[in-house]
Amino acid sequence: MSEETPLLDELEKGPWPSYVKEIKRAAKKKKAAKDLLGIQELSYKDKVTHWKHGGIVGVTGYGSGVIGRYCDQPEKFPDAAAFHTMRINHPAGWFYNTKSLRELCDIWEQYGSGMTNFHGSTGDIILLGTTTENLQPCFDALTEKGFDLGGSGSALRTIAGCVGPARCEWANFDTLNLIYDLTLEFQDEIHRPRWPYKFKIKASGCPNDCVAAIARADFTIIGTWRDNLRIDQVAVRNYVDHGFDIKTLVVGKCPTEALEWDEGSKELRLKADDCVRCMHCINKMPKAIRPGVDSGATILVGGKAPIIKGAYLSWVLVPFVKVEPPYEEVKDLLRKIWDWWDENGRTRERLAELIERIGLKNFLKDLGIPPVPQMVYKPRANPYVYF
Amino acid sequence: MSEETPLLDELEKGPWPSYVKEIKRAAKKKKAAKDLLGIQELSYKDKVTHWKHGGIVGVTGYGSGVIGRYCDQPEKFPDAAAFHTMRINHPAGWFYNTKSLRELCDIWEQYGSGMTNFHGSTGDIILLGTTTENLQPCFDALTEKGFDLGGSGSALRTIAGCVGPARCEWANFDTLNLIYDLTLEFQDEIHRPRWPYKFKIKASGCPNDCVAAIARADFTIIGTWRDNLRIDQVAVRNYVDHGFDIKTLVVGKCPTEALEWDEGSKELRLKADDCVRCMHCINKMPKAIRPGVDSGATILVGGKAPIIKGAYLSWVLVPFVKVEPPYEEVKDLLRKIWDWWDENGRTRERLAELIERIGLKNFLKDLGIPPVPQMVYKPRANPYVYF
Amino acid sequence: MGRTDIGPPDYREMLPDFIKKNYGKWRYHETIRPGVLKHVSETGDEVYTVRAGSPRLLSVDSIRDICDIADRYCDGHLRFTSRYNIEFMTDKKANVDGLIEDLKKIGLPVGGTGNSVSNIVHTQGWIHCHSAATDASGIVKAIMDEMYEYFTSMKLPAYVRIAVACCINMCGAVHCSDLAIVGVHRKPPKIDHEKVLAQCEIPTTIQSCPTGAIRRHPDPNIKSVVVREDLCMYCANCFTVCPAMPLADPEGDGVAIYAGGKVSNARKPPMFSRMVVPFLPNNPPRWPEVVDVIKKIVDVYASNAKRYERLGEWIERIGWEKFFKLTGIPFTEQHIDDFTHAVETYRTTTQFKW
Amino acid sequence: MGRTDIGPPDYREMLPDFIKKNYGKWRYHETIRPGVLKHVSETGDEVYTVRAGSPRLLSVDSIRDICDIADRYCDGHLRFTSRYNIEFMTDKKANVDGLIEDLKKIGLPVGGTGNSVSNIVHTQGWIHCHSAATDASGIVKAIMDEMYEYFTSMKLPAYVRIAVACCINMCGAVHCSDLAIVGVHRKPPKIDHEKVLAQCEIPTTIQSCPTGAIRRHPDPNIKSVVVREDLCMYCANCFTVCPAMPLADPEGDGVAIYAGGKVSNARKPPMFSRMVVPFLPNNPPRWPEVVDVIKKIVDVYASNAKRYERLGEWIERIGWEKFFKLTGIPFTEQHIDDFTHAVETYRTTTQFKW
Amino acid sequence: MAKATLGNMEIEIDEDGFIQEPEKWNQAIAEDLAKLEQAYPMTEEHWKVVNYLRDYYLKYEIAPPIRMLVKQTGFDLKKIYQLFPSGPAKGACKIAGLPKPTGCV
Amino acid sequence: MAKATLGNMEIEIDEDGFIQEPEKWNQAIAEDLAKLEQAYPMTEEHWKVVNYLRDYYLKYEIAPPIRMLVKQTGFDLKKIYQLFPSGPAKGACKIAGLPKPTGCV
Ligand code: SRM
Ligand code: SRM
Ligand code: SRM
Ligand code: SRM
Ligand code: SF4
Ligand code: SF4
Ligand code: SF4
Ligand code: SF4
Ligand code: SF4
Ligand code: SF4
Ligand code: SF4
Ligand code: SF4
Repeated sequence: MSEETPLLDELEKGPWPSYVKEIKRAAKKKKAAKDLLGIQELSYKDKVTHWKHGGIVGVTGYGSGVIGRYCDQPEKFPDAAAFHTMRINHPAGWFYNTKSLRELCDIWEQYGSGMTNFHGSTGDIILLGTTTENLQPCFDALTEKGFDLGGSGSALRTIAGCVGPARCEWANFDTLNLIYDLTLEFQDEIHRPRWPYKFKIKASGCPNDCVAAIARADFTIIGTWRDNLRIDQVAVRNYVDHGFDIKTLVVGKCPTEALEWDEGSKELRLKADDCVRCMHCINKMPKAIRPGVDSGATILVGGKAPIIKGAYLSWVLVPFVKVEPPYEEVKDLLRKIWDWWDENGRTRERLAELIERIGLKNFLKDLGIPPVPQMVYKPRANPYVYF
Repeated sequence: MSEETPLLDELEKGPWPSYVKEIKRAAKKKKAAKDLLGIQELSYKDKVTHWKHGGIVGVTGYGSGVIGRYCDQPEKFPDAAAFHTMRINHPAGWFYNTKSLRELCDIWEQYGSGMTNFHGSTGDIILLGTTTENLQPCFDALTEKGFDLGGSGSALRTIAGCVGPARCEWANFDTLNLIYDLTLEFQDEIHRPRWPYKFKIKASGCPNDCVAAIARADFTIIGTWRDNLRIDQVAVRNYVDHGFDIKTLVVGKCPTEALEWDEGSKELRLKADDCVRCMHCINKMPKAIRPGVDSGATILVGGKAPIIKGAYLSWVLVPFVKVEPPYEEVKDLLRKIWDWWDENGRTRERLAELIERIGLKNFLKDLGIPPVPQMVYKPRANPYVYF
Repeated sequence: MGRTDIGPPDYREMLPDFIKKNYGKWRYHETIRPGVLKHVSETGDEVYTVRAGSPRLLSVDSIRDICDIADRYCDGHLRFTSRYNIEFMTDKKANVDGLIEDLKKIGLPVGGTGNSVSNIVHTQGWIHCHSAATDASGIVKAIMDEMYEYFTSMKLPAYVRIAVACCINMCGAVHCSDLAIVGVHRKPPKIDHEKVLAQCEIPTTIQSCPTGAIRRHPDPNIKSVVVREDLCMYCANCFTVCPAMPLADPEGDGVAIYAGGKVSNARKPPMFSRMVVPFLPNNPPRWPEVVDVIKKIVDVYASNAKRYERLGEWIERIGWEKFFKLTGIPFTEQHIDDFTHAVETYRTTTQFKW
Repeated sequence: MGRTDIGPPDYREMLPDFIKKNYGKWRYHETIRPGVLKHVSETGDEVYTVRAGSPRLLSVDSIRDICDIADRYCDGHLRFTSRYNIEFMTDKKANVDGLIEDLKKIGLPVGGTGNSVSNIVHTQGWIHCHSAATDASGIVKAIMDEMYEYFTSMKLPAYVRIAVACCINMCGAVHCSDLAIVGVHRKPPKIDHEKVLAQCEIPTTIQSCPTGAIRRHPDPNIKSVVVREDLCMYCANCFTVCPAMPLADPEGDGVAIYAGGKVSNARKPPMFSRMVVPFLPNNPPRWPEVVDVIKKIVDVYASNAKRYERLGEWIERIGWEKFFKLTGIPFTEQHIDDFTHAVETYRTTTQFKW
Repeated sequence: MAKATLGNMEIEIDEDGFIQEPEKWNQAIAEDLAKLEQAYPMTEEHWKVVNYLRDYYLKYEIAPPIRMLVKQTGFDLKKIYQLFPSGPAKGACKIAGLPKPTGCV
Repeated sequence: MAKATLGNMEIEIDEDGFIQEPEKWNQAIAEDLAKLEQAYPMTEEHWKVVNYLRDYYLKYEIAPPIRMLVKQTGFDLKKIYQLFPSGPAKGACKIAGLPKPTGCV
């Protein structure tokens, strides 16, 4: 094959770090990466993908964790003819020590293309491109160093959470510990697909939702608090004295008009009942306003991308739950939901779609969860009611 | 039958005028009204209706205008065994002279039960309760005095409009003239059902929509203007000087923040581009603020009650149209819509349901109306696009 | 055979002269007291309108009484409003007091303007309709007796529009009212198999069901239909097209209450009303449970909403969870939508009140 | 065979000591310059985080370079963010400048904090996916080259989050981004009837179609399916379950652009992104048409929105009609929804701008 | 249920005169019904409409939409009202022995 | 397309070793496939799973959900992985001659 990549070369220019440079760097050592470059250049020329559909490969004892992939031009690109990816479950919070990272690099240099995604958009470390033969030895080497595969297929997917208490003042529960604990508890569900379709769990420590859990997880855990947010009036005054336009930028932007700025006493007043814990005032005045202390999480369900019935955002299922080890309440709820979904769901029917088909009311009834107005923006408008 | 009506008698008490008293008053002269009273008392006792389903009766040459009705206890209530209603097309704006009204009363005392609805909720005068035999002579007497039947069945229904220019300063077009003109133009469509289902037209002179057109008409005409609303600053100041809290009650309630109150110059400023003509500021300061002068109407389509697919509010089809005699633009559009609906609609499918089924996009294409963002609150979120 | 297709009388013949003269020339209006409007024309003319409540169901004799009053004060003209109220117009301010006096004599209250509870838009009910799951006029009377004070004053934060429909066909357009009472069934249709063939089009009947609950009778010899009762939500749409499938039932029938709708485009766009009470029994003649809920909501609204804030605008601002809390109305599974666009009502945010 | 089900490494082993010590004790933070956060603990400790952009596609050698830097300044620890950025943490303020200097040397820009354009969440594209209607990494690179200044500064009104997905499976969760680029097909699947039986489950294939466009082949001898092309909207869901139905096509494929989504619950609830451009051709290597639209929108937003107003919040405030006017992007029939909840997008009010 | 003598037969009808025993319908019954609906004597044109209605109903179990009736008979609505002054639903359908049109009235 | 010798027959397979000529499938082929999937020698228990998959597929044209497989064979998922270390999809379905499971991976 031609070694020239005039189209891709264009993407070496410009200030943003270039992925083309990365492939070229790997290509120096690994033929598979070199072929990857060639395939990509060909796609840029042809304007179509050159990867074939599907591929079902894996490691012994698991039904998931590897995405099989074959090139449609194996003769031209023999070293990337099989180019499977391995999804490696990341450590909670995506923290690493360099020792582990280097070990990972070494293994991947040995068994794979030397190319990675840090990270995949579910949160896994994606090791990009290896052969069927290398899968098992690579896996064995990885587990040796403490890494395991993440989820794929109709399984529980790798669970992700925000940086939380590790480096954020707003975490209402320990996101890292929770997702690590759940990940260990549900290894079987992650590695051995058994359900109608995929299932995703994500946890954010507060309503800022820094892992976009509400949009991307069937089961969404978002930190919140039950008491009132805490205001340090001295610190508030400090902001104002430094020219911060508190009326426009905070009071005026509170979605429920829960704040009042008393120009006279220079105090920020909270109508506690009206606060919906949106985080805005806290976000903008982190030195002066903090979440409450009776903290826990709201559990929402149903988030997903458009296939088949359209995209869903997760919606409130349990307004408040304490999130503390051993997290039995969360685990029980998960198991109940899985049973229900597995029992009622059609193939490739995500939780949200099933609930929509069968009715939220029936889902609640079957799960034994009492209906509360917090689950909906508003009651029904239509009169089509089952009694 | 027993003449006692202990349950209904309860409804003669209380300050609000009593419909029971009305029936009793009619019952003094008309046996049918007396039986009506008996039937109603029986329903109050049994907690079910005693009217049978349907009934198809009418006058010669018409397919609509009469609702046939039979009692399910004809032996008990022979004088209301047949108890049809006649829908009489009201004069535009529901204005009457007493001469006409008295003539109507005389006719109905002769041929009917002497009970009426002023008015039905579509807008007709409802003459409540007569026999099959009396229909034709009653109709003949009515037309003699200048009254005609309104619509029923799968026909164009009686068209209604707000009081408009007759007694309202905000009418952006002549609602009375328009609906009278359309009513005359479409007599055939009103009297001879021909479509998949009913079709309703309502016209309000401004966005206050005093005939609830947007909720109740397949074709909704609502007055609006294209230039800027007019502010009389002297009159504004007069409101403010009399203690009117213009900032809270007007500026603060403008949905698009289009108004600003300049405390210094005591002027109310309009960001004309941002005004969405909601009427609020005009409503609250009628002496100071008025609609613009380049007036016309927005045409919306699709309003209806819940059967079958759910309730719909009308939505914008034509953002602006001049509404001036001979109203050709409106009439052409109506005819085009009817043709399209008649051609594509299933039985008992209202316009909105058909458009939803076939797609607004296709409706626009077939009608030759270019898409504009004013038709939607927001563009699609899903990626399921036909090209 | 008489004339046909003459259409309604020309409205111009129905207008009093002082309206004709100022037609389209109105400059502004004031509400000089509850129920009395003053419209001022560019010509300088003034017209006074006295608005009177009406039971809508009127005997011809009462109409004649009304005509007498119009003859006395209004040059022999009058009009009705889109909410069944009767408007007496005069260009003489001096007539107003007499008008009100005379209306009182015939039992008609004056009011319904501005921030009041105006007349209730409603429908036939047991007075005339085969479809009715409740009565309309009786409920209206019972509610308006309680709302009387809100009709004759203007002390509410904003308009409160009430509507009653005796079945979910919703002839009263209750789907966009501040407060809506709607008759509902709670039992599936009872099919009279004998009559189906003679009275019903089977395909139409099957197609009429929004939930697909109706099938052909499994026995091909029986030309009729069957209903899957677990799919039936008692909408009665089948009954509308097939008289052999009645649903009315003394125990099953009653009313639901919806709230928070509006029609005007003022401030917020028009909104649908939403369920607040899924079911209350039919309790004629005065439906006390229904009246209580309506009173309760209006009172809580009156004492909590901001000025010029419609019921639905207020609820949207405070949130439905707070509405249920403040009114003490229980939230039930029926409140949760499960029809076509249900998913759009699910709360896809952590923003809510406790 | 190695061990199984050991799960990921314990995160506690991955935390630097100064994080462990202050775990859960953070008091507040400041952004001391673009790309540099300072977190202050209840214990009085301070931690500085330097955030660097990453192309996500990293060679192992580059990871080693990154490790070198972490060893030099960060006690041998680092983390990645939920948007692929790399965070270098140190408890020594003095380290910050050196860190930034060294990152520059290996070509990694510092920024992505606060009111910036952060890194683009994206997917595999032509690098690895059979489903791709466009490439991801190339578009990302082309856009970020243009957005560089917005990445390294914080001068936007609020966060601008961009995502790219190479097909409408939307692995990049573009459906809630401020700006979303998504690969789309525009031609129906080409069915390889020979292969359907061996490669596809026919019932699954039929069921996969959101619009019911797929039927069994009319010839019962041919065990395959046919597609009603007028019903097909090219979603490729059939291809996902049936490899014998590819859709990729150089002319048919390209990208659509969506805007105005958000995920956080701050101020407004999360929102979906909405279509702003239905189709732009694939024009590798730099997709200039796509980059132009993105630039245009960001610029218009930057100069028109209020402070702390996300793109979608801004559009909601000014109205979509004004958005189209300001950006000059044409409104087309494709913008009008016609899927399941389409009717909820119709404008049921007379409130709009000219 | 009331009975009427139509086509020399005792036959059940409802209050509006629609026959309740559809299987008994025949031409003689139709002619007698036509008398009540001012559509007598029945011409070829009358029969064209009635036959179309009847055939359509037997085939599809529903009455045709007016649009179809007009298209298929070639008669416009005015003409149909001339033939059946009480209209297609109350007049022609009744004569053709169809179930009483319901629904939206 | 590649060929393999399975059950003494030349048979087309895809890259993952799934047979592409489903009509040719027989027990010998299955046994040969089982060798490649560490499921050899095939016991009665193996056959129970394979036969269930195959019968289900022939009847419904789809592979059964895992839930059904577990219920109907009486084997829990752990057991199935013991029998077929590469799992029900890659292992058992391949041996049973089903199309390669697709979709969500
Ligand atoms: C007479 C009538 C029109 C007619 O043709 O009959 C009418 C007449 C006027 N309406 Fe209306 N409206 C009339 C039904 C309506 C309706 C329809 C309905 O109630 O079913 C609406 C929509 C209600 C809704 O949104 O659900 C309606 C929404 C308004 C509004 C907007 C109110 C709001 O803030 O939402 C105004 C403006 C205002 O009063 O501030 C208004 C204003 C007016 C004004 C002030 C217009 C004017 O300048 O003359 C008239 C006197 C108002 C008053 O009652 O104080 N009119 N008005 C109707 C009287 C009904 C009645 O007897 O109570
Ligand atoms: C008389 C009236 C109620 C009243 O007391 O005022 C009325 C009475 C009936 N309506 Fe209505 N509708 C009346 C205005 C309405 C309105 C309001 C309007 O027109 O502004 C609506 C809501 C708007 C709409 O059309 O969507 C309305 C929506 C319905 C529906 C549901 C239609 C839908 O598409 O959802 C039905 C059911 C049907 O058509 O089969 C219906 C059906 C009926 C029937 C014919 C019952 C039936 O199922 O066949 C009722 C006859 C009652 C009787 O025996 O007197 N009626 N109906 C109103 C007509 C009076 C008039 O001509 O002035
Ligand atoms: C590091 C990271 C979490 C992680 O576990 O990796 C993170 C970290 C912080 N986020 Fe975040 N957010 C991170 C992804 C997100 C996401 C998810 C995403 O972008 O896909 C969101 C939701 C975005 C959306 O709504 O579409 C997110 C919405 C926020 C918000 C709300 C912004 C808003 O007004 O809508 C805040 C509060 C603020 O900055 O005012 C916030 C605030 C913060 C703070 C200030 C929290 C704290 O006190 O430490 C952190 C530094 C913010 C900064 O970048 O200036 N973080 N944050 C993620 C960095 C991503 C990146 O590299 O750019
Ligand atoms: C690798 C990854 C993209 C990336 O480059 O980061 C990815 C890649 C694929 N996704 Fe995904 N998805 C990836 C995260 C997501 C996400 C984001 C998330 O998990 O937060 C989503 C949206 C959230 C959701 O699940 O709804 C996502 C929604 C989908 C969908 C649509 C699912 C739906 O219900 O709408 C499909 C289609 C399917 O399942 O058949 C899909 C299917 C696929 C497949 C397997 C293609 C297919 O049709 O079979 C892709 C394999 C690509 C390849 O060859 O490498 N992928 N996919 C992400 C996983 C990496 C990781 O493990 O960290
Ligand atoms: S989601 Fe909240 S707790 Fe988690 S990192 Fe973001 S701001 Fe902090
Ligand atoms: S957290 Fe949000 S809702 Fe609560 S007071 Fe602050 S800005 Fe208002
Ligand atoms: S709709 Fe407007 S023009 Fe008509 S009466 Fe009401 S306020 Fe006046
Ligand atoms: S009419 Fe409505 S939108 Fe326009 S300025 Fe007045 S209040 Fe604002
Ligand atoms: S609402 Fe129902 S019951 Fe009442 S009049 Fe209309 S159709 Fe009849
Ligand atoms: S009542 Fe409604 S849901 Fe029940 S069978 Fe009849 S049409 Fe269907
Ligand atoms: S978005 Fe589509 S093309 Fe891109 S990785 Fe996901 S499935 Fe593949
Ligand atoms: S591409 Fe989508 S719409 Fe077209 S046939 Fe396939 S599944 Fe159906």
